[in-house]
Amino acid sequence: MTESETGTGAMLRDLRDVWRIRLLEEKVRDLRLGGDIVGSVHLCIGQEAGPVGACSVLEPADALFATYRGHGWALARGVPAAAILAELLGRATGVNGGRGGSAHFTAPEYGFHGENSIVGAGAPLALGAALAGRFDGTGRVALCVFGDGAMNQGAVHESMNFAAAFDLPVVFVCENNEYSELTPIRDMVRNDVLADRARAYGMLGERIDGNDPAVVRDRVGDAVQSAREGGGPVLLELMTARLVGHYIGDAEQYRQPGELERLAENEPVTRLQAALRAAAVPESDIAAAHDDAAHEIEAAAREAAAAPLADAEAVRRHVHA
Amino acid sequence: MTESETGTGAMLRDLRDVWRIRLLEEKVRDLRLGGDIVGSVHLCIGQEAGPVGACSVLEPADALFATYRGHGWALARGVPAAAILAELLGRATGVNGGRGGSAHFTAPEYGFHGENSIVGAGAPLALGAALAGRFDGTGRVALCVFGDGAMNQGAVHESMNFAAAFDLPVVFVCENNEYSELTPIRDMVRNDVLADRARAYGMLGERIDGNDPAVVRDRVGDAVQSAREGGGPVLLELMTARLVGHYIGDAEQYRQPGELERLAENEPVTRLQAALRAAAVPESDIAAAHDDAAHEIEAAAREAAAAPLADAEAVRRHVHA
Amino acid sequence: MPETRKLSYGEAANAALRRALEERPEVLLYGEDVGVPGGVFGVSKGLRKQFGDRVFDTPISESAILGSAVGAAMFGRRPVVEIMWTDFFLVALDQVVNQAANVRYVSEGRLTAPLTIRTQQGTAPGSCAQHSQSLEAFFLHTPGIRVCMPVTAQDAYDLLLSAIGCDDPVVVIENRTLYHGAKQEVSLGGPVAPIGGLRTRRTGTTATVVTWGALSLQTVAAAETLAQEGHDVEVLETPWLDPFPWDEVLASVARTGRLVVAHEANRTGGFGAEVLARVAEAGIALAAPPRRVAVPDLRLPAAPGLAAAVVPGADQIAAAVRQLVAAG
Amino acid sequence: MPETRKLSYGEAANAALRRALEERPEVLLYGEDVGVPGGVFGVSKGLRKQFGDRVFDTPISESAILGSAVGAAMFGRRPVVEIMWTDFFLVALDQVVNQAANVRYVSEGRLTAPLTIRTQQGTAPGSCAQHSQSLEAFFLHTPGIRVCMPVTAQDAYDLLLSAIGCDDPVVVIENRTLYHGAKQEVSLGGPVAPIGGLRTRRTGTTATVVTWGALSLQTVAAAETLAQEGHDVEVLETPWLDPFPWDEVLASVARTGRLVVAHEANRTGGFGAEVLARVAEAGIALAAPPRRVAVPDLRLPAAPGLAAAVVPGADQIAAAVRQLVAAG
Ligand SMILES: Cc1ncc(C[n+]2csc(CCOP(=O)(O)OP(=O)(O)O)c2C)c(N)n1
Ligand SMILES: Cc1ncc(C[n+]2csc(CCOP(=O)(O)OP(=O)(O)O)c2C)c(N)n1
Ligand SMILES: [Mg+2]
Ligand SMILES: [Mg+2]
Repeated sequence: MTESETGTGAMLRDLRDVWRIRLLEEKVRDLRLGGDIVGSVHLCIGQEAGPVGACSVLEPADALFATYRGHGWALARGVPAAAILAELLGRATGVNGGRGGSAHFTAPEYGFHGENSIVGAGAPLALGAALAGRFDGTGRVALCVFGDGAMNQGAVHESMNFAAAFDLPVVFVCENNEYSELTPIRDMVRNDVLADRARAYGMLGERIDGNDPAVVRDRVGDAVQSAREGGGPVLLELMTARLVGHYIGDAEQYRQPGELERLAENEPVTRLQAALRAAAVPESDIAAAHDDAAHEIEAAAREAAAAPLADAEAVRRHVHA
Repeated sequence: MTESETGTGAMLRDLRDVWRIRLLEEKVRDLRLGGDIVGSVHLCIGQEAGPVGACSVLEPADALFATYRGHGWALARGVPAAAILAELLGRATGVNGGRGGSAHFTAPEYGFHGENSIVGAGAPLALGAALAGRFDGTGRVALCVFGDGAMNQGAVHESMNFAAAFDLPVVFVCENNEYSELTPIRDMVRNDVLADRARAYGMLGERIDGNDPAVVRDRVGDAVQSAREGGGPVLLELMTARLVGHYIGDAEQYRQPGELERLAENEPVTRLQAALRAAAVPESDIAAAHDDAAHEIEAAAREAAAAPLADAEAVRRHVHA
Repeated sequence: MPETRKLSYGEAANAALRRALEERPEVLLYGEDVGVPGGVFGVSKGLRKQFGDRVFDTPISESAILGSAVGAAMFGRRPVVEIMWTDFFLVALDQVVNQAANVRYVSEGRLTAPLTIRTQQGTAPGSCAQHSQSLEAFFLHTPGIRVCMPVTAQDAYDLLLSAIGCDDPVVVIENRTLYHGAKQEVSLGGPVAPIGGLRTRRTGTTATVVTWGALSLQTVAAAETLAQEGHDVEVLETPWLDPFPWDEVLASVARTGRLVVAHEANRTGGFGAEVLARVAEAGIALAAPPRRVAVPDLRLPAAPGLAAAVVPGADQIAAAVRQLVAAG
Repeated sequence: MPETRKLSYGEAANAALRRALEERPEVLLYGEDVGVPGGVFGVSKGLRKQFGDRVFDTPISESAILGSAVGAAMFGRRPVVEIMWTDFFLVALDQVVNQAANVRYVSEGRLTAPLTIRTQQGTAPGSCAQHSQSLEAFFLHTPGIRVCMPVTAQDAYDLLLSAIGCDDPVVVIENRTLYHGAKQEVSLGGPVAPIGGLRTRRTGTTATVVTWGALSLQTVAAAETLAQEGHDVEVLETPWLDPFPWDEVLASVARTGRLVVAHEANRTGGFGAEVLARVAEAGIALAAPPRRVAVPDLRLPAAPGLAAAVVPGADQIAAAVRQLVAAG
């Protein structure tokens, strides 16, 4: 591997990519608080390392299924920020012309096969993407993302067993941010190491540091490779945290004293910047990672805001073939 | 313990109780083949040790949830054979006046809280029975029975986690007869030791000999006691086999050569009789275990057949309060 | 001793839950985020603190939530559980349709399932297709299940208590756009009514408009506009959909000779069809063909501008009445 | 090259599956016991042997079955999956209503979900309440889903092929009492029709009877009886319920001036209501109020004697027509 893949070059790229998501989400938050975006919005601030690390090992033909907390996954997968913001703003240029909104958009042309607003419901869909790959010669791997709380949903269980029984190339990525909406996951399970559940299905499961893009890249990379080579599914539990509410407006009364401070020390931007500084990377490079991202997001926001609203004339189309 | 609880006395009683179920089911088969009973019927011939052993440790206030393959569980729980047969024959004296039929009858007054014809659907109900017991002072334990195939159903997963998270006194009894309808369970899972799944939920799981009533009594007894004392749920996997088709009429093409012969050696009647003979119990006692059961079932069949058909006048009652 | 307080719809529901928990030790209250957080819409706020273990949070396991409530109800409890959005019923509808609905019937009344399922539904700006459906028709096609849709704060209180008191499984369909609306005078502590009934929002002779859910408010607004045009419309709101007040509805339609049904569910197969069908079966002579005002047969788009183009409001309801009047 | 063979309904469905698998490499066929055992009703017999891995058994995991089919369809496959009983949809309806139905709409047609879901439903002697429901109304209230109910062996072949060829998600609702009936002449190998259409079982001027599912056969029998009494009934069978042949049905009712709808689903909220509603909305003048023949609003009891008291047949259909004629 070259230095740019493993060393400070990779870290700088990761930092930029983390910033891209962070700034996109901050922009979304501003637009939501300002009333330009309406409705329920779920930000992934603090959880950016997962999408950044995981999407870097996916091939174009691979499939990615995310949740309502999916803006970051879409962006990391290559969906343009302007198209995402336009979607949330209900513009004609939104990825789905405003039909999907914040929580249910899809961009298959970028290998992003959709957010899903039903907890756990993406897992069965991912099985199908993997199954199709068995017949279409693409060698497709399906990456399926969901939260800690989703592990208690029947559909996720059925999907893990189904994938394992049939050796389907599915990588299950559980983003464990320790909360399901307003409820701590530890109160909803006896054993809160969710990766342990993989054994029930006879597949590999691993809990990893989900706030380090390099760790995520490495472990997801191995899982994707193993799945692609016929090893079947893998479950990865990415330990992470959202630094914001479940949705915009969440009063976050469930937080422990000092919790947000503790989380702030471990969040991806802080950690990457500290690591880069420890490696004596120039401050200007560190700043550039932010500024490049900021430039992109600002431009995207302008582009999205300038786009026309979605055309209500066409609203009845595409119900059927 | 007295000899009658542990020694040949208990074995003789178990043999009689196994025969009661066996002969009930043979009677049902005859009536079905003769056209007196109509519709789909699922026999538990070969699986009698489970209900015989498990029901012997339940208290009257405990709850029992079974499946469509539930005649044996109902009988072992104390539902009179005549009421079961009458139900299958559509008689007014059937446990549910013919409304439930073979696959969906319920007899709460005997602590039998119903068969269920939706795979896995009894597990959530059992949670509720256990939950109610937490508030009503009964110390109720809920015993929930389902098959190997049901382990892959979402509702069962949700129920195991729910019970474990809240320490609910539920004993999950998985009757692993190695087939789900016409499909071998081993082809539908990667790890076919289903008891291993308990660990995913942080609860105890054990695979046991499900064809020996004494083993079942012992292990279910411990599980019930632990649950009653606040230890939470347990999963027991009872290894057993049905000696007949999934339903009456099943051509059983999925059987391997020699399979039925092998199973016959291990079925409860054969094993209990051999053990009794090895313990030098007189043949007359062994025969009496059969004859007592046969006498009961024959009388029950006569009683059921003599009962009036269910009254169609009342068919619209009880939809609502 | 009845007292009157100013409460929002959500607060009124909270008051009903509190009263039920106080008066009936057999009531349990649970669901996702229902306990410690007090509900994502705040409806169960403070109840965990007051009632302890009888109020609790659950895993995201709708089958377990619903099924455990059915089971607990079979054993003498009166569980009140929440399905956060009606759309989420679809991962666990079995426990309602195949389980709860059958308990009483199959056991010939020896077992019952007096559970209450609170949910909320409907369109709201920005909600996606998976969070916008109105699915009352599914429950109304399931014999054995009772269904209501509170609209006022008083409803939110009264209907919920009636539901909890009912010995059948009841689905109480609230509406998230109403939870935090203006406070209204709510009479608390009075006798709990049996389920059923209707509310005549306005009497009139020109036409009968039957409506339920949040669209009731739009219907009243439409009726006011129409009144200024000289059309006196009878607005029958049916907070209880099962049992449905057929006698009253048919009598009104017979009187006015014109019928509009307005609901937020998709048109085809919505419960509006049942209302039109019963009126037709009753042989009531109409001055003009009846009309339905409903969401057209599509998935609901998230963008407010798109949704506004397909979700009916007062204008569409008024227009439907005007067309009826013009037609005969 | 079309050929004609004598096949049962189940065999005809088998022939359709075989042809689809032969002609379209993108077809996959799976479900519980569908592969090696050939289906619990024998409908997929021999196909695993012939087509290998494209035909397979699954765990008892309806969410995984349906969802994987939606996902595979999004990626160019044409999965044909089985839900063994329509009642079992209820553990996994989310994957139909919240997932499959939204794929095309939300993506503005860039993603599609051309899957076919085979199921079977209806009453049969001895079946319990959890195995007897007719739930077409649920799908017909779900925009984006197509629905058909084959009745003849030719239907079982034709409709299934049309469904597989359709670019929308289609639910094909078969009927287990028909699978092993008498063999009928079935024309195989002809062109695959687009979805939709109706079948006029009999023309007549006295009344229009609209019907679907197994009750069609009872309706034809009733019509024959009625013909002997001098009442010539027009029997419109609608094997396709979505799209529904509204124009033809409304035209027939306008001609005859009398309407009966017969279905095996529960009365309230059944799709019969939609037919009555559309006829009313169309302002068609009727000689007598329309009628529905349906299962009353109850759970279905298992005992054949009890079920027979509530499941309608030819007698009830004929009686409904006679009452219409008597009424005006
Ligand atoms: C089937 C279903 N049940 C409930 C909800 C409501 N809901 C939305 S997000 C959420 C919490 C999910 O928690 P988790 O899986 O940990 O994901 P996170 O939001 O933390 O990313 C819940 C309960 C839903 N959307 N779908
Ligand atoms: C949700 C659901 N899916 C499918 C079925 C059809 N079905 C009935 S029994 C059965 C097999 C169950 O196998 P298992 O759990 O091993 O129990 P067994 O019959 O062997 O006792 C199936 C698939 C059903 N009744 N319910
Ligand atoms: Mg979480
Ligand atoms: Mg089995």
